[in-house]
Amino acid sequence: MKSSLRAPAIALLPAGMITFICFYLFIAWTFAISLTGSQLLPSWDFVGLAQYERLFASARWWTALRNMAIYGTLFITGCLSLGYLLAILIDRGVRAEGAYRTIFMLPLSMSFVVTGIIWQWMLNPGLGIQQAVRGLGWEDFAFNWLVRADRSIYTVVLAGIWQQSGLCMALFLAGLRGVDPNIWKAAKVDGIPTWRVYASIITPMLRPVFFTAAILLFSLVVKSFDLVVALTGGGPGFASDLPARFVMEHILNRQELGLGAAGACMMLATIAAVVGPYLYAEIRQKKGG
Amino acid sequence: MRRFPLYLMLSVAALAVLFPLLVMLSTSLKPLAEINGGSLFALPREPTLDAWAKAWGGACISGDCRGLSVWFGNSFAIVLPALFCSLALGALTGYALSLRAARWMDILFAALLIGLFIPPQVTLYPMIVLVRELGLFGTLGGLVFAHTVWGLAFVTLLFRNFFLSVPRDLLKAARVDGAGFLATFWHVMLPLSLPVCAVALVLQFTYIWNDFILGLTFAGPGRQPVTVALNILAGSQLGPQEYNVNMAATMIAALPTILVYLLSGRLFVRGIAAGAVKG
Amino acid sequence: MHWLTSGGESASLAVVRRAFADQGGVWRDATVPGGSAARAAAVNRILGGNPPPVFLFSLGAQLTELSAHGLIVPVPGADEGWDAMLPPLLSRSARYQGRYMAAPLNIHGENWMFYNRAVLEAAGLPVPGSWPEFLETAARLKAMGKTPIAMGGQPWQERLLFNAVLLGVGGRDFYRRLYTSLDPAALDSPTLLDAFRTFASLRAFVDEGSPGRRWNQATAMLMRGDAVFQFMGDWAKGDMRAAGLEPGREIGCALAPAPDPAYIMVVDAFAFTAPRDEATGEAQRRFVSVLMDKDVQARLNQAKGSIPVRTDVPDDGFDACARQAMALIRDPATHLPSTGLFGMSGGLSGAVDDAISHFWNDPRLTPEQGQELLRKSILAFR
Amino acid sequence: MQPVRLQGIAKSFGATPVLDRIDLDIEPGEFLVLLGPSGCGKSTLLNIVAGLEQPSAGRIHFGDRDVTALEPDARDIAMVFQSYALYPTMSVRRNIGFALKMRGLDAAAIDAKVAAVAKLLQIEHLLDRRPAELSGGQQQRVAIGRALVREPQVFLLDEPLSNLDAKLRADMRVELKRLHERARRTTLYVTHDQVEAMTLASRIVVMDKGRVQQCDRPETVYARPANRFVAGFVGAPTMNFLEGELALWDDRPALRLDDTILPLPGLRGATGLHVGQPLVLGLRPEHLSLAMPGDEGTCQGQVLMTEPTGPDTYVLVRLAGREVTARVASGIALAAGQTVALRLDAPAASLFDIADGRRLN
Repeated sequence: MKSSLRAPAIALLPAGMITFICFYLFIAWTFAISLTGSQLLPSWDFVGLAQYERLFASARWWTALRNMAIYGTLFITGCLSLGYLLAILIDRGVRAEGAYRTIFMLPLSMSFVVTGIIWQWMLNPGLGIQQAVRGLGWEDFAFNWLVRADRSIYTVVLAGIWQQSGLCMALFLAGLRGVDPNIWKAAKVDGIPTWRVYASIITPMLRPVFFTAAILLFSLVVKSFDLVVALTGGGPGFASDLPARFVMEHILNRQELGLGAAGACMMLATIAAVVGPYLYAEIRQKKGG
Repeated sequence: MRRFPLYLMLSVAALAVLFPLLVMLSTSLKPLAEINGGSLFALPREPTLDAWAKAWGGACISGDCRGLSVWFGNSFAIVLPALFCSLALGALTGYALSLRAARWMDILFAALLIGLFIPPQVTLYPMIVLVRELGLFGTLGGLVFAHTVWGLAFVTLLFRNFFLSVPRDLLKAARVDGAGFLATFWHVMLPLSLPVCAVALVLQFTYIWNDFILGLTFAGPGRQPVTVALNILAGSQLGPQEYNVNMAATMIAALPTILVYLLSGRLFVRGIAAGAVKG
Repeated sequence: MHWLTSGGESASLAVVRRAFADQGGVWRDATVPGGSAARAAAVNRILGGNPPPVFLFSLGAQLTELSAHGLIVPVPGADEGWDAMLPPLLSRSARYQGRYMAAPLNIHGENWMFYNRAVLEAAGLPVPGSWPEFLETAARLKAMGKTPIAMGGQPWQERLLFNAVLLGVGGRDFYRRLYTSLDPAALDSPTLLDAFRTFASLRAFVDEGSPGRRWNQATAMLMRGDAVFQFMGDWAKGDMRAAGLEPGREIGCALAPAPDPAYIMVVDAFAFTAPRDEATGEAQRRFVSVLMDKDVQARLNQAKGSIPVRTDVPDDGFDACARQAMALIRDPATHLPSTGLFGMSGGLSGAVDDAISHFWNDPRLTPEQGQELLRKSILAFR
Repeated sequence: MQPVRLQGIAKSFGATPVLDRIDLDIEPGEFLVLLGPSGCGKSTLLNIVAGLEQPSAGRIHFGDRDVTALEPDARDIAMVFQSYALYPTMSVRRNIGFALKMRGLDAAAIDAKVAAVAKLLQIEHLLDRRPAELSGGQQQRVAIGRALVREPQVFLLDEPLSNLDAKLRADMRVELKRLHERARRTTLYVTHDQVEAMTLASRIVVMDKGRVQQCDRPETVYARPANRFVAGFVGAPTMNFLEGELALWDDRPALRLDDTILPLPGLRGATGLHVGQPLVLGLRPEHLSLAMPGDEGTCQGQVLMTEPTGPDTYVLVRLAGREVTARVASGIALAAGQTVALRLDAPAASLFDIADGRRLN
């Protein structure tokens, strides 16, 4: 090794070891475990793909997957559109811009657990919004999604958007601020209406930001655990279950290490399918530039 | 007046964001009777700080009736060393990777970056095994180690992207001036990266403070962070739920990150932009 | 290490703690609320190489697996004397390869039906003796604006209710066929469908705040008189007493309506890990002897609402409900294992909970679909 | 003060060759300028001399020391960068003193040296400022100060004036020259600006495509470019090139352009040239002038456009179907379309091979 490389190589040793062991070796370990009949503790009796068969035979896993699809779609579109809208509004040059920005990003500083507790309280049918609105005289008002099996996942979406829109806003705002002011001047000279500039010029320019934001949100979706636990507890029943919770529950509480590991591997595969191409493009681009 | 709709929309949005927080605050100031009898929207008729006092110093968590204050201290004891370790390692790694002195560095970076997307569920269990093998299970060291590992990808990304934006000439100048790898890092790059350090500090503080899973799993008894305590408090109540105490406790647990955020709002924005948007 | 956090629970533990301290033991405990979370935390600590010397667990497959991996040691000081002392179902399931792997703390019954006596009397209704009667009573109560069933919306609570219904519709032999032998014929039987029908009709008698509610909140509803019945384990009595109500008086207790009397048992037990040093080993031994002491057994179970694991403890000082249970379990035929951990693997138990909870919470599902759900869940484990 | 010798320096990035066996001898105290278009490899060569990059082949000697494998700081060099590369977080004082600190000098010695350099460059009043608080010219001075303070054997400057505006650039140029004349350090200077090269260099190395095209004194490079590339690269407006055949007219040399014959009285010949040989004639604009009445060997052209620059006026003329630029004194009124007679200063003309562009005379 060249002498100029020795010091960086030594400096990278810890990170390299962590990367190798704690990321890849661990993934390999989890994958290996998913091929065994492990229950409470790891054991190495290989059973082939039996755990995956069980996983896909489980109604609960499918519910979790379906919920992830619903949650993912709505949460990502919601955050993106709301975040973009807020960013545009702020970028129009309002007074007290700092105050608005601070407010919109405030929920970001809170944990998912806190968010979950707040919204659980708000949505509690006996004491929350529903009761309060009824108290205002609108007796038939119903907002009991938290306790309805077919609606509870949407409460998770709601709380998620509440918390993460600020992130998107910040990303988009940074993107908007990076737009060359001459574009605005040119558009003004050409007499293009403002909304048109956003729709036809700015938005396409911000495509990388949309992309980055979507990927970030996506990784949040797949990892989502705390929020569901604190908000709905996966309930009613397991109506609002998500894969992350499914995995945690089976590994830690149900002595189904193998099954949980299989679920974890499926989560990883989902992420890889979406994030992999993105990272690949990202890295190639960085190499070029 | 033309801008009225603009302000209207912004204000509605701001209100929607703040509403749950205000409700939480108002609930935490109400006596229990008022909560069960009154409306969510109603402001406290007889505001009292009793719930706050109880949450802070009197609530029983795990048979310990000293309230959240104890756990609050635990959280700081965890956050400070974990912050230091994760920032130190991340900054050094980010710096070394930003040199791009060899092809394997880019490969390592890509490999590390993927860590950003690995769900903790996949690696939690083997992590327990590793920490046990290191003899750190249930110790502060084990928890700090876990946080360092979990935060490594993100902090490194933040620093590497920043260091990449530093003109290469600066590195050359330092080399010509006789500064080696570490001296360049210490005298030139690290002082330069103070804004990024602040960003990483804020984000990692938020992240580590808000962590639940690692604290639950790796912290030894009596060393668990405030988030775990909050969950215990909200999860175990004799008789009727003391919503006001829960809300006060929730606010207490969230307060440090909110304060850090408010004090560093601008950095927070910049950090998110720096971490995610390519210059 | 334990999860005994609610009023009655911690009071019962205090009994053991005091007795232990009297004998010179040093007591340090770590609490994790919620049985499954605490069990998980204990397992994590064992895996993490920092095992608690003594920890509370539930008898069942999980404990057996820990034992099989040699992670817990046989109970220090347990001997053949225990075989005679303990009910046969317990002594069977507390042993692994012939040796006791855990020291049972108490026996809880899961199929209790608690009712607010004042409300029921005010409504002029008798305590129902069968499920059809119950449905009728509940409908009357609902018409009067009461919540008939105080229901905590967590899967295990929903399972408790379901098993009570199952026992009431099918009887104890059917219960055994279903859960112990996993008999496919039982799973296909119209009896099971009946149970699901009854179970489904109970959905109407629960208030909508139920999902996510914890059992002690539900018990509070019962005590306040907002709700009239609660199907819960006998640990609820601890909270009642803590609230100043005497079980059997203000709050009536009856076994859930069933054709033949049976007691669905769940047993908390202390397990032990290999002692780090001599002093710890000594403390473990002392702990066991304290735990199994007749007097301690009596007092701790009185506080917790459960009944002693020793059949030779006199029923003086126990409340009416407990006395009823102690009398009942003299007949071993009444002993049924709970489906929560006891008698089945964690995976199966969880799958059963999942199926029941899924059915309960999604009113769109028909009883037929419910039966199919449970059938598939159980057959996957055969 | 040491000579620097480069022997067979080659460098390639992957499969792309950047430098192709460069041999150079830099005399002690010399001001050698590396001139070339971007991408010609001049900065890479400088980096290799600095030790910031390793050559793929070849050796570098400072005096009789082989420094090829040495780190930059062990070579006893100093470098000034185009971007100045001042450490943004350090004060000017610490910037200048940093290299000394790295060498382990004590604080007092550093202070003394920094003060001396600051005095020399007249930046004493800036010592406690940060780079961001300085103007471009001030930053430039600090960068030079940072190099000077080390009293290196070899100075390396990488386009140091490119980021300055035109006026400052001219001032700094003078200052650099003065500094060099005072200290007489061996200096290697990279630029793409030929004015800098011409004014500063004791010798110019013109590079293109990783090769040295010519290495000579500025006057020579300008007057007798070694090949067509150098001829075209050095000098603005660029040299006029006329492709034709060598011919004889009136027994004197001439160039045949299709049907036109350009008389070149006094053309310096060389052996090996023969009549009828196709070649390229190079003439700088100043060697084309308006003919005086009675001049011999003139030719007729048509004015296309005039470009007054102040002291001179450049005239674009169509000559035998080709466009050439001539420099005439200002004040002569010429209009587009007007026919003019041009005189060619044949003795100053260069001849290049039509195929490989090498100089023929």
